[in-house]
Amino acid sequence: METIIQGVFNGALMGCTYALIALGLSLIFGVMNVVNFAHGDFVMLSMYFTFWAGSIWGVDAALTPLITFPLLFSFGIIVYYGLINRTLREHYTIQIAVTVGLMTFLRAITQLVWHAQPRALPYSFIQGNIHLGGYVIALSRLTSATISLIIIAGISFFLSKTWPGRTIRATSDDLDAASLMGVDFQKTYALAFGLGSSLTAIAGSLLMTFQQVDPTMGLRFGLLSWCILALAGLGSIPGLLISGLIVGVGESLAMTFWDPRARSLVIYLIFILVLWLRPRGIFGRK
Amino acid sequence: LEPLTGAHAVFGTEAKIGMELAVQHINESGGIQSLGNIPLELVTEDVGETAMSARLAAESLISKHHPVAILGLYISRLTTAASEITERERVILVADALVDSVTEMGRQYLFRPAPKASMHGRSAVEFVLEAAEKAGVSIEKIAILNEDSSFGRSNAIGAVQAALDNGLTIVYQKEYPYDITDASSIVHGIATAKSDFVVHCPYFMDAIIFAKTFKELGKIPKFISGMGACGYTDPESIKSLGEISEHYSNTYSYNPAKNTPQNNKFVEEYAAKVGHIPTEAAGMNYYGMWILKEALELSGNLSPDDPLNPDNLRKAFLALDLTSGPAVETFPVNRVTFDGKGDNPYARATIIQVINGESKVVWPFEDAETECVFPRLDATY
Amino acid sequence: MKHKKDRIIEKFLLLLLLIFALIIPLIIGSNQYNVLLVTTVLLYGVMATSWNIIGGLAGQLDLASFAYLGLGAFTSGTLFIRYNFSPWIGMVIGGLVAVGFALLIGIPLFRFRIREVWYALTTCALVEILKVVFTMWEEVGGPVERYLPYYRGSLYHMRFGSYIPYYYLILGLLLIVLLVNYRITKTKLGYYLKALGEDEIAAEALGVNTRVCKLRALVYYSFLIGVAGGIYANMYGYVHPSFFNGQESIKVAILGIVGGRGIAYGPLLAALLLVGIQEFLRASIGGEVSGLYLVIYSVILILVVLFRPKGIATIFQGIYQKLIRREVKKEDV
Amino acid sequence: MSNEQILKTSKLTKSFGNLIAVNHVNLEIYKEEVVGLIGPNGAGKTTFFNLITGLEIPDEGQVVFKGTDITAIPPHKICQLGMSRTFQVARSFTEMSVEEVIRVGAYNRKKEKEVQEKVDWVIKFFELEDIRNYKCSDLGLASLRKVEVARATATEPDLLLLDEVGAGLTSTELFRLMSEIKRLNQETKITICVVEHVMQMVMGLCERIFVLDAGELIAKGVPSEISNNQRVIEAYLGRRGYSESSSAS
Amino acid sequence: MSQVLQVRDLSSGYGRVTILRDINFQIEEDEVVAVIGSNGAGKTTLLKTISKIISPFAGEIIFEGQDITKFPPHLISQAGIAHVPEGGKLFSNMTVYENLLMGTYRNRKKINLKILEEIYEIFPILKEREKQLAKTLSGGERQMLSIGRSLASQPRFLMLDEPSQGLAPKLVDNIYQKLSILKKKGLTMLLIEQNIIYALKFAERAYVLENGKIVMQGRSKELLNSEHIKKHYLGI
Ligand SMILES: Nc1ncnc2c1ncn2[C@@H]1O[C@H](COP(=O)(O)OP(=O)(O)OP(=O)(O)O)[C@@H](O)[C@H]1O
Ligand SMILES: Nc1ncnc2c1ncn2[C@@H]1O[C@H](COP(=O)(O)OP(=O)(O)OP(=O)(O)O)[C@@H](O)[C@H]1O
Ligand SMILES: [Mg+2]
Ligand SMILES: [Mg+2]
Repeated sequence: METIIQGVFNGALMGCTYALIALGLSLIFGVMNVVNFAHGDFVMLSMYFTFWAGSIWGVDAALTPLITFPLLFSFGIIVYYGLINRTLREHYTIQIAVTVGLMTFLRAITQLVWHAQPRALPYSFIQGNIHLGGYVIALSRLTSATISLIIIAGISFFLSKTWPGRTIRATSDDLDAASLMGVDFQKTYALAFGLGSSLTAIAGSLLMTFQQVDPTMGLRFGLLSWCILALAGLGSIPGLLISGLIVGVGESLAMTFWDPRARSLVIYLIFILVLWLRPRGIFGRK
Repeated sequence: LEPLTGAHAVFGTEAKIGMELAVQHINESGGIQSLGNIPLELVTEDVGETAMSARLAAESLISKHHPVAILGLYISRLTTAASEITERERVILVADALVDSVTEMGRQYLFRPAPKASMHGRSAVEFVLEAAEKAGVSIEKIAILNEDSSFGRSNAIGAVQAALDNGLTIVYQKEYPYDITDASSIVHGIATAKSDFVVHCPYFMDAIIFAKTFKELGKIPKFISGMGACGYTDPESIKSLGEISEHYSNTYSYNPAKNTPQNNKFVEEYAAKVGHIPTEAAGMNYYGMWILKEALELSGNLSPDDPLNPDNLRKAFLALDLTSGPAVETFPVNRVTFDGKGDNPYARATIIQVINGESKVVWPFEDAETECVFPRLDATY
Repeated sequence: MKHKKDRIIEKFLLLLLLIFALIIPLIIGSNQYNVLLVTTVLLYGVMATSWNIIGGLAGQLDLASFAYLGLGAFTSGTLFIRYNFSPWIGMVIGGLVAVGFALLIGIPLFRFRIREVWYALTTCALVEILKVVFTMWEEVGGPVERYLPYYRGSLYHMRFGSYIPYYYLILGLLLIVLLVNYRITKTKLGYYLKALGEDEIAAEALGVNTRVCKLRALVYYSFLIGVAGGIYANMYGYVHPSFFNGQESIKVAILGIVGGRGIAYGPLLAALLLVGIQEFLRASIGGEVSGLYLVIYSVILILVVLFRPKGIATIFQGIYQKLIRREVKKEDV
Repeated sequence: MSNEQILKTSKLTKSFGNLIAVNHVNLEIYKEEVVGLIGPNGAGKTTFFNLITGLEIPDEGQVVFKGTDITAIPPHKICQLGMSRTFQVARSFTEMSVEEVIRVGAYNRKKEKEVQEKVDWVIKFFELEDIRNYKCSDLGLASLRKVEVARATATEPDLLLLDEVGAGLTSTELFRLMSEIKRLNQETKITICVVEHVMQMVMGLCERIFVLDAGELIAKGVPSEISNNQRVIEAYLGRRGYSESSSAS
Repeated sequence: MSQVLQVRDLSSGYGRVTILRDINFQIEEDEVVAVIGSNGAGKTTLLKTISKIISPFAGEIIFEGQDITKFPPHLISQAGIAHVPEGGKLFSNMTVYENLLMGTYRNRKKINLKILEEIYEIFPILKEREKQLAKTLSGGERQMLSIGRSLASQPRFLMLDEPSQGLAPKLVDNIYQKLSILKKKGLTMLLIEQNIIYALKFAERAYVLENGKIVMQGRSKELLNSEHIKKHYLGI
């Protein structure tokens, strides 16, 4: 029993960060319907940028978003105008082909720059643990989860209460109508893509406080965030969070009680089942 | 032939530098004397990360350069794949892959100087037992962890054997994928099973994760003994982990601290070139190259008319019995011979422990560089 | 209506290509590396051309090709290791196992109308699932490689001392796959697939049973790749869960897309060009700077996709048509 | 027109959320006749077609086609039973040629060997020889509509449903299409049901007309009855405004 | 009176299909002009082309003396043209208030929420539904919201695409009553309507679009009495 609760705790904390990653994807897919296969590799890139900032300037992993957030944002904008923009009118498979190309590119370039060995940063100042009635909770996970929640709430606020956010939502509801209101959809798409990308910067730095990064881990994060998105359906941020928690907890319990390798199995099985039984996701609208 | 791209590129790159230095040193010392001082020439090719690419690379290298011998491949899967070609083409393969099965497939032209994986596992357990006895700590329960490659498994099998031989109780055993991203459930499991120590065969990334998780959750057993060459004590890991890496140990197929002229020279030049002391991959290939050199010398003496004939060279390898010279000076133990399978029966792993941010050889005690720290100072139960 | 002359020219060109393919090993046979390289390229050709049935014709973005390859390889390999089954039979059984699995997945998938991105992601996840399952399933897979018995040059055991026989084997399979593709496009199923690939609802209104058609496409596709898996296992001499490779499965689909969706020889062309380029780059600069060749390759891939979204095949179609037209004009004069 | 019913719906109902798109519609179509279905935008005509061709599943009610209950049967089976349709927003197979598209339809009834013959017949009938090798994406609106009718005809239906095939056509194009439809009905004895806003076409073509408004069947009868029906005038031909202005003028 | 909108030789369509052919017309200031025509005649296409949701194949569009033919869609609204699209096209997952707010987008920098009050005055029902998601509105409410949203941008020129479509007769009256308030305020409007009686009673002038071409034009009264209209549109 204790082990179960401990497992649920651990998983739930991870789940918050997963939800943050998926939120980025949700912005990209939900608004412009672009299937970004490289999203996981954006996370990977962010983790490398975190490593870079951390090792060159000695910035603590938890603080690197100050540097990596604008970096990833600009990267997202460049990718949007350079690649995605040109595929908007094409068949969706072309978008996939281009983003797969991007994925290969990112993998290759990180390998070229940072080599294949995994990289990690030393001790973050947010490490240690707290005891909570017999359960141990790692501070790094707790902080990550908290920051993820704050960011998710922040994005939620941004989307509902600010002009750019409202514009993004309006565009995702009806592109033509938004154009009629005077919305420049190119700019809005670029903003959504940039924002979706830069959220991975935060997630990346949080992950780097207790994980390492190597060039091949992108696809895993990519599939993971698609699973969460499928589970949540489009357009519901609380749904995204709950799905993130489900995936996190499922993963953690599978590792504790079954086999560490079964982790992804559980996620993918949930994913497929949800697609079969609730094609719109559990909380989705579209 | 080494993996220079893909997931294993880290080893391949280090190994390549080791080979380059060895070739440089051999040529500086006059090349192969028995063949009229001819120098060695090194050509490299990337074997990628799949068996398919490994074969392609082996075929390519052989058909382009017709080498006398091939070193490398590091990953056992790649080694096995490529060795089908080296067998067919009859090219000597000095392997640096440690998985037991590499030498169990009846390959005729394959030699592996380094200690095999199960030997690493055994050494990791035996080291803990000896150190515990020395420190007067009683130890009964063992937890065994390994990543799920054949290498990890070979190590674990060695450890299980050693544990059973020494009457230990295995209270926790887990095999996990190397790309695990969250170790807390396993760490909790170990703590719940109250195991006295852990022998663990990690890969790179998971070692870092485990070390951080042990520390973070504050559930640290009396000792965590790494087995298999990589993980806890690599320069990169130490850098990444900072002081968390303290007192972790690893088994090693190479002894960077061996105080011999040749080894010191190698370590020095390697460090100058790369920025850290040689890793195991570099070391294995350094002495591997020297062993190849000795075999060539011997072949030159044994069959002067056709020393480079693969069968003659093979004979030379089998006849080799080195107890001194540069090869032995850089080898973990002081004897290099090969049995019929291509293994070196005298090979054994050394244990390296991180002490004050540096990896020090601590076992076997007679060859130790410094005293080992046992049990861990930060053990919590 | 096509001119008779066109047909003759077409046939002549095809014959020329076939002869060329047949004599390649005679030209480069001394260099095993090159033979393996072209065999690898052909294998991707087989996979991408098979993919064309489900991905190009039926318009389902399937990312599970290596799942079927792996199943074929494991079936044939395991039968060989355990019962000394000849891979010639094993590979057919492997194909059938792949089909069984495809049906198991395809029936609910099509029933629940899972399409486009979600179909793609599901199939992508399938590969990973199989990888994990086979890693955990110690009796058949497990994390450790299982080696096939080593025979030197045994026809019965499909183990040869050279890559040339494998080359012809794969070439033969490629011809079969092309033929199957060709046959399908000329028959009811092909027309139905093409129609449902463009608009399922309109197709249904014309009496097309989309579910059954998609399933049939899936069956052909998985069977052909399953058979290829049998050869694959023998060529490499072992089986391992890493055969279930998600990244490479995506690559196969990309070849199909880049080649030109629905054009039977498009994926083959893409495989020849892109895999050829990739292997060439890897061989020529892979050893010097790690990762560089992949950078170049991915840039080429992106450029091709951006500037030829309808597929590489369209370039050749254009050239071909120009050539033919010139011929026709000459004739007219 | 015979007295044998080919299609009969009873209490057919479908709603989307609060909106009742089709509300308890009872109608019957007899063999070999040409009937019209008219009504204002959003009256539920397309939805009605969707219901009887299986694209939508009715909430309530029954569809009987040639004596078989086909309620909630999948579309391809209904087509195989002999009902075929076109779509209001042209759903064309853009990458396929005209001939290929018609072939897809023809396979519904014909075996591999006879199919080419059928395709040729349909192409000849609709005078599509000139464009038979064109890709659908290269066609103009008029040809596109014709190809849609042709491909539906190729399935050899007993009942053909045409959803606004005349929309957007010039008068000449419209008249040609009308005469083709008429000829089709006369030569092959296919029963045809058209949804159309172009009154010329409806009045000129149909023997009987049904009028839907807000999902309800408000009138049925021969053209002259319909154009004088007060409810129809109110609801469709010129609502309330019409009566006001006509009384004014 | 100055010309607000001038369209010259406009051709347009979807993909390669031409729908509109050589359209010419103009609208004067303070004028309400209707375009009528049967289903599928291309009326919606015309409005979409003016607001650049689709790009014209040929021709010119001049708004208040400025050539806007090459403008991207978002600049059309910036220029002062508002388009109430067919079927409303609301932001269905946003609230009524947010929809109206999106209407003020072009003035967002110097936003004056008083305009919303004015809109609520014209459409009091929207005030009541303020917090409701747009997708839960009834047909009439949707249409009002769509019009209100366009008004929020304080346009100088309003284009309406079948505001009465799909509405019950009572609601149609209601909508036209609201529209006449706007007309009285002096808003220049282009109205598209299938319901010819309403259109011709509301607008001062009208164009008749058939098969992508303007076949007739004139003052509403004249058109109402023309034989062509009577025969083809009124079924007399
Ligand atoms: N899938 C759907 N979901 C929600 N509402 C729908 C759906 N399909 C149709 N409707 C609504 O049902 C009503 C009837 O639509 P339908 O398309 O049947 O009308 P119609 O008579 O064909 O009109 P038109 O003459 O414009 O083609 C409309 O109000 C429409 O908005
Ligand atoms: N997105 C589209 N792609 C292709 N053709 C289209 C598209 N939208 C409309 N059409 C076609 O263009 C023609 C004109 O359509 P449009 O919507 O402009 O007519 P309308 O006069 O507004 O009719 P309605 O009274 O039904 O609103 C129609 O035949 C229609 O089928
Ligand atoms: Mg309709
Ligand atoms: Mg319209």
